[in-house]
Amino acid sequence: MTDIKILSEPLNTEACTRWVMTPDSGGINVFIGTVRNATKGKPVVRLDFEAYVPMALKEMQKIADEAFTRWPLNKILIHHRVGSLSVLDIPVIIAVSAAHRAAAFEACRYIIDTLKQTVPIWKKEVFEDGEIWVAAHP
Amino acid sequence: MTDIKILSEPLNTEACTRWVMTPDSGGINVFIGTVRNATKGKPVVRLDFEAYVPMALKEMQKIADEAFTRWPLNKILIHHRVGSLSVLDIPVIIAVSAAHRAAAFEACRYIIDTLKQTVPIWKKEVFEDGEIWVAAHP
Amino acid sequence: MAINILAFGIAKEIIGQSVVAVAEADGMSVGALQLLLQNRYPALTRLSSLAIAVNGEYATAGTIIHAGDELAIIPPVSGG
Amino acid sequence: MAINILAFGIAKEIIGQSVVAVAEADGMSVGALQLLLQNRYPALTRLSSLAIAVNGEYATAGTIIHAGDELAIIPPVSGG
Repeated sequence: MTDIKILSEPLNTEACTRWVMTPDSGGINVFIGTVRNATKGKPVVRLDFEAYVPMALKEMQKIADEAFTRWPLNKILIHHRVGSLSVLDIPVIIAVSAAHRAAAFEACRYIIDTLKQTVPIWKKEVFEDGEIWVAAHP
Repeated sequence: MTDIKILSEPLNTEACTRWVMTPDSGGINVFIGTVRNATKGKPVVRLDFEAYVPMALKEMQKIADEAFTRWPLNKILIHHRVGSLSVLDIPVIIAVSAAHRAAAFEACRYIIDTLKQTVPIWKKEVFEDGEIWVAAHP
Repeated sequence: MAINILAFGIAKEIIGQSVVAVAEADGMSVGALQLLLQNRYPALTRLSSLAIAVNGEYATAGTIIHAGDELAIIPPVSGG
Repeated sequence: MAINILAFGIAKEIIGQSVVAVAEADGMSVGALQLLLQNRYPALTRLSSLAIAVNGEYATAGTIIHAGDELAIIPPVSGG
């Protein structure tokens, strides 16, 4: 079962974690992305996230489907936030439950790594003296 | 910085997650152990955990110290519960924050794997028709 | 009939708006559309990558575009 | 002087109490203590492992026990 959402409100770690828990799960792995105060030593004022929402949801669903074929999992949750985020805000939460912890760890890592490569979501880092779309240029 | 505890009250996922967040962290990985409803197909009524508390705390601190030498991490939290736990209860929460996600994932996995091998905590699985100390016999 | 193409992230900034109309897109291949866009907006050639999505799926260069398709310009993604 | 040894988990169940007194432990090696305990409680020999902690640290077989040490019998751990 999956819960995949793009939200403009703050993400809720506790609710996400609770949602993936099932009586037949022994291990839950959760990845929480947080906005860091600096990039390569340069202070970050905020991050602006935008998404091509219908396609981003489809791509996230594909990643979850692939994870279910690769590992014996119970539930997968992927919540991604859009809009303007400050330091310590949470852009992404991925939570995975499984009977055994190895599958939960590996699938969670696979999901965040793949999300960063394929899901049409973009972030702009805003500094005191300018801004940059992350990964846009070689 | 570490927060290492053995507790007899329910563990708090939200508080644990919040504690490891720091402004210079970009990724947090959290492992949550949960009591599964069956072992090898046999329904589990409850798990009873006991610890040699002072030694367990020392061994958990050693694991955290080792993780800090192996990966660039910001904070490590290890909370383990003792007493009688039911299905869906949480025996253990491990939370790790780092500037980059790879370190957080790898350290969190290392900590739970090593905890299960070295920390003097024991669990007894209680079934309808008997009980067994996990891993006690070959 | 012109086809509207959605633009996101830095592509939106380069183009200056979130939708760009391409008059000759119907029947064109995705590869040809990419060249046309790069010609019209040379700053797009400096991106690490430039994908086109057709109806919410990544399209290959040979994909033929039809009127009614939802098209989008996908600059390098950076979610998470 | 007898030394008290803490027992946990299945070791506590085998011994029947959470503390066992060993009269001759002072000056004994950890390896000798393990043999003594296995002799006194043969069910301990059927465990996957049996460690002894001295003052809250895993001890090797050659470690010498002194009066005043905190000793503990550590059957196979299963936390997490």
